Amino acid sequence: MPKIVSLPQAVSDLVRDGDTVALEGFTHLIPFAAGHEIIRQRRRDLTLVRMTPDLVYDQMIGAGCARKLVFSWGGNPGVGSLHRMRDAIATGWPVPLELEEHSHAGMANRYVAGASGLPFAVLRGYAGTDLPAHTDTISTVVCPFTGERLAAVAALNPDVAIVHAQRADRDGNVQLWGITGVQKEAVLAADRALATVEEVVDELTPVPGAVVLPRWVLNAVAVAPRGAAPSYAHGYYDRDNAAYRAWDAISRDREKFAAWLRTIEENAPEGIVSE
Amino acid sequence: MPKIVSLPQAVSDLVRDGDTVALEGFTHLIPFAAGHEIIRQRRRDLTLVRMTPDLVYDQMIGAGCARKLVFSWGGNPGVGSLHRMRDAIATGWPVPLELEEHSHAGMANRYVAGASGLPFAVLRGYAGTDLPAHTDTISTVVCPFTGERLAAVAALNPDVAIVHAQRADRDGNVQLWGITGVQKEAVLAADRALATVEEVVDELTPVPGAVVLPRWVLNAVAVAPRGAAPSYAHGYYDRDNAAYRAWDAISRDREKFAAWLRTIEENAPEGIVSE
Amino acid sequence: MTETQPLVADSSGATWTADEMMSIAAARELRDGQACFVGIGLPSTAANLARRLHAPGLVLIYESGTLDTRPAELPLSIGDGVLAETALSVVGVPEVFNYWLQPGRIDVGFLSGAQLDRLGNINTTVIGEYDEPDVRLPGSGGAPEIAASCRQVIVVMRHRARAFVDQVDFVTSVGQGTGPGDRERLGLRGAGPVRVITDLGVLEPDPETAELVLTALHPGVTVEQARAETGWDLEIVEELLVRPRRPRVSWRRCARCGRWARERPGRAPPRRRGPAGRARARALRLARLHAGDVAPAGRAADRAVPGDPRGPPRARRLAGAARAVPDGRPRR
Amino acid sequence: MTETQPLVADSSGATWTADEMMSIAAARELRDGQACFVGIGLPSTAANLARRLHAPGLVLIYESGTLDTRPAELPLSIGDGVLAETALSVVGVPEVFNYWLQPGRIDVGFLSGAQLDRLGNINTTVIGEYDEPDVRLPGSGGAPEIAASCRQVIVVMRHRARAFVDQVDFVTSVGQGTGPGDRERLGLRGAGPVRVITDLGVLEPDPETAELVLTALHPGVTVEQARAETGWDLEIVEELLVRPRRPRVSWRRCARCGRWARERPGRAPPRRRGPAGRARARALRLARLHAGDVAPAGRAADRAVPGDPRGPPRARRLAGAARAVPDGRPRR
Repeated sequence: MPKIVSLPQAVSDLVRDGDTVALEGFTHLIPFAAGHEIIRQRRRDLTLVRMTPDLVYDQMIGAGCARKLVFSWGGNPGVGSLHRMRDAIATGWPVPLELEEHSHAGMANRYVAGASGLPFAVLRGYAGTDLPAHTDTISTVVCPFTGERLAAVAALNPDVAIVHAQRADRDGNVQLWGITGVQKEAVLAADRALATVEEVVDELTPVPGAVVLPRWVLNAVAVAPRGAAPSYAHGYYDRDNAAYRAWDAISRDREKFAAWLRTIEENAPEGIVSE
Repeated sequence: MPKIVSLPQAVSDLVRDGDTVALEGFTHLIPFAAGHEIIRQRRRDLTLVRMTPDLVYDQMIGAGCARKLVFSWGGNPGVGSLHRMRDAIATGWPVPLELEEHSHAGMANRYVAGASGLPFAVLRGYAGTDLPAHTDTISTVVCPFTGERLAAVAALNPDVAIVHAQRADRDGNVQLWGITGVQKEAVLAADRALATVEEVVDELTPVPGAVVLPRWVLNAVAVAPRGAAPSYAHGYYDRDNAAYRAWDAISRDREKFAAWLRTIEENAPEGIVSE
Repeated sequence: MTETQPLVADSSGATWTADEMMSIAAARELRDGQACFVGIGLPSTAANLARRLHAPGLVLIYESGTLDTRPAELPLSIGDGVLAETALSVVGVPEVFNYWLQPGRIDVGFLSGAQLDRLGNINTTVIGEYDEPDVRLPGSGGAPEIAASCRQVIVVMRHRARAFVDQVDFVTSVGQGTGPGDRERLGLRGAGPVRVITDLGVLEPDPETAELVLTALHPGVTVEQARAETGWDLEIVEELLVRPRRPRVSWRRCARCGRWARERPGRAPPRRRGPAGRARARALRLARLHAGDVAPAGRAADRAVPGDPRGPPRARRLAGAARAVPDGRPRR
Repeated sequence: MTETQPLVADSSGATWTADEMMSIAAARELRDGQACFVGIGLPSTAANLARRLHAPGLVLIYESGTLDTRPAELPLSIGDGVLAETALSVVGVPEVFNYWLQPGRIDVGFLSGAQLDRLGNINTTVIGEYDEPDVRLPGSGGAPEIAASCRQVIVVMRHRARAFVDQVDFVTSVGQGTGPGDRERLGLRGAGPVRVITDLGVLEPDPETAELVLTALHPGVTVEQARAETGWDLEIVEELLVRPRRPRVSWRRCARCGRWARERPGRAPPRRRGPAGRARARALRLARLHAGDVAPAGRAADRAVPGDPRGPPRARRLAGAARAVPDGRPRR
């Protein structure tokens, strides 16, 4: 059963060096606060899993948390490249970064298989592309009824999944809405799961299109106001597009990045240790 | 694009003798009005597909519409057996009935595969049971990553899917809520699809937990007030449990059933031909 | 299930039917915080009774897709509207099977059947040959995957010779399959049926042979009755339990949940018309039975016949089962 | 994409950027009632422009799971909140790929890339070797399955020699693969890229060889320019189209959608601060261009060079494409 704990406590309890960690949130509700807490706690040798490793993983990679990245699209949306990720791949700075690369459809189905307790998923994909030659979690299966050959991808079962949501109730049931991405699948596929939330409320009144993560599939819930910024939380705050653009200059330069990193390491935001 | 047409028109346009037809609705929103219209139009040699062939299929089987039943649980919930189905299996009255039998998980995944454009689905199921020996749409596949053997089921792609929903807008977008079952999968898996609705409204205001079937995956929408009775439509009317109990006596006796059938054939309900 | 003949009478003259006895026994199997996959009928009664009394945090999941539902009244079907209205979340049928049942997130599943055999295999498909059945039954429903994937399965069915057979005519849902180790060979990850609750007593698989043996009897039932209604040579455990007749109480605290249950001597159950009133009356009767049935020290008060210095065998076995801590995570 | 150098000037002196030319050309490819899988940037501009002008029933589907979304302003990312707010339905990412894209329900998908080769294969993964890349690109995203499963793919990218290469360094998304018939062998059910819209003109696969050939030029662009920016020996179709310079109009009815577009001579675009104001100004500019660009008889007004009695080849080819009636049903 999840407890509502502080974010530092939750990360300390759930994320260990060497873990496979998935921070999910597709363009929306990206768990930045949790990523920064992982940076502050100096976790190392993580395998970072995420469909769209954007700024949050660029930051964690630059901070030296990751030894491997499992992903399907790595960029700063609408701005350009992830320079810390590029630097780690090209020069091994600060540590070398291994890649395991899929398509969106492949990653989504890997989470579905993981959430479903299956070792693999079947999809129409990858045929004719160069990815299978470089990614050993892509294979094929033959349909036992039609003889057709289809792509197979290995299930993803992270050690820890972390998502951000709008709110939780006091029992630790979590509710999120808007673009809901693969958060449910990531949580259900993982061995341990943490949800950060904007707020805790007495009752989760139903919201159209909402996904509910029941308390018994979460190990911890932590309050992290604005915990998805600079991405957005539908109904709470908008995306900070300027911050995404500003990241380009910060991340291009190791020294500017180091300065940014010091501010993150030295200044935990107020909200994350209360309640 | 779907047109809002009368139910007789929709059934006439979309359901042909010999078709594979799925009427779905898991305990809720069972499309009885559409089933009765198929009886009235005397369709024959249908392959009827449904996870839980309850009264609606007992009626259609008794009326001689079906040559085959694809299903996972055939009973009158809380009451007992489906006597028309039993009679057709045991004595071939009024016509012999072939069976293709699955588990709920198998049927649900067959629809998922059909909706996904895949020829089969993988699940943990059937191992050690006697069903695979009798059902040739059950097989196995081996995981290319772990070597584990898992069950495979052939995709279900009905010629026609029919569902009942609470409401549609004037463009033919359909909204249903409460227990939503496999209706979305059945519609997406089928070549043609019909939704009957309680009412047409100007705007589909969002409802928590609602499934929306977009107009472009439906061939027709027909207004059928109380079209799910004696099952229920969440927010509109309750289940008529007395009718389920009463069906037991009607269906046990071929003559009583014949009398019931005459009332259905001779009396189309008022609402289904308007708008 | 309409059979309601009285089986037990207490000192006030109130009687309990076979179904009520089974519901109570099944409710006792559920612990707070567990997730339970509920079918309609007895399992639904048992699960809701447990949730209302000793296991308020019990998570009820119905195959219609309602997660953590808290109906105020007993639902009449697995798809009753009250289940959706009171659920934490309603998901589609594919999701309930694929994301919730299949990965092994459910602690307890209830099953029943037309036939059960000595190895706990269950038949809900046909009596006789598949292609020319003597009796055509409803079929699989969710049962095969409940039997495969729940951590534990509890079977609840009337104890009758025609149902408790040496070998089922058709294996719809796998118990211990062909014997010890077969579940592992088949890749079935749950433990299978760990308890069979009948109107005569309780059967459990022998740890060595996997064969169902008699481990408890309801009061007033004899070993001979149980043997006569069992289609195989029923073995009886050495420390056979007989459930005690329950004392009459006015106020009694439930030893498991700490709640007080009130029982006024001579007060008749409320009489109301309609199914809701009947359900309420029935719930009250069951609550009284539940409260009166629980002795201060809980299970340890079960009387072992003959005595065993290690305590009742059911308690020992349950201690083993409790090691599999339910936490909602999938097993791999 | 920040390159905004003027490419075309009309008689009022207003200029159109390369990106705007491409957006307009891409918008024209979309027909009312089609379902379009939209990526951010030019495709989103094009799709929203088409929906607001000649194709009000165009269904926009974003990979973030928003179905039939109708944003009043251009979204800034594929996951912009406005997409969820104005969508008919929002589904999860697994569902959008499995239920909506994979079965072939989408008529048109837009793609772009760092490299495109003569067979329409697209690279968004690496320039150079995979393990030691010269340039690491973002990777696949949704592109491989868009390329595989949409009925038609339209590629929109700047026409530069470094991008239009003989063979891509890495096949991220399959065009015609290794040549004619390869898509069928690979089991890819969509037609692949049927049109490549660049800032110089339009390329289409030759029906015989599957190689991309030049079928149209934007006004003011020469065949030599196009050849210089293409990394293979670019063939030119016999009936090469040159898009006409567009006349100036005050009021003009769009021949496709029947709507009137207003254009006041000499009126400057509204100047407002902030991205919303800029987006509005840009939308108006594009609407003017769209309206002014459409001659009364639609495509038939495209000037064929030299003339062909059968009419413009693009019209003929489109007639073929139109046979695949979009109806949202999966293909099998």
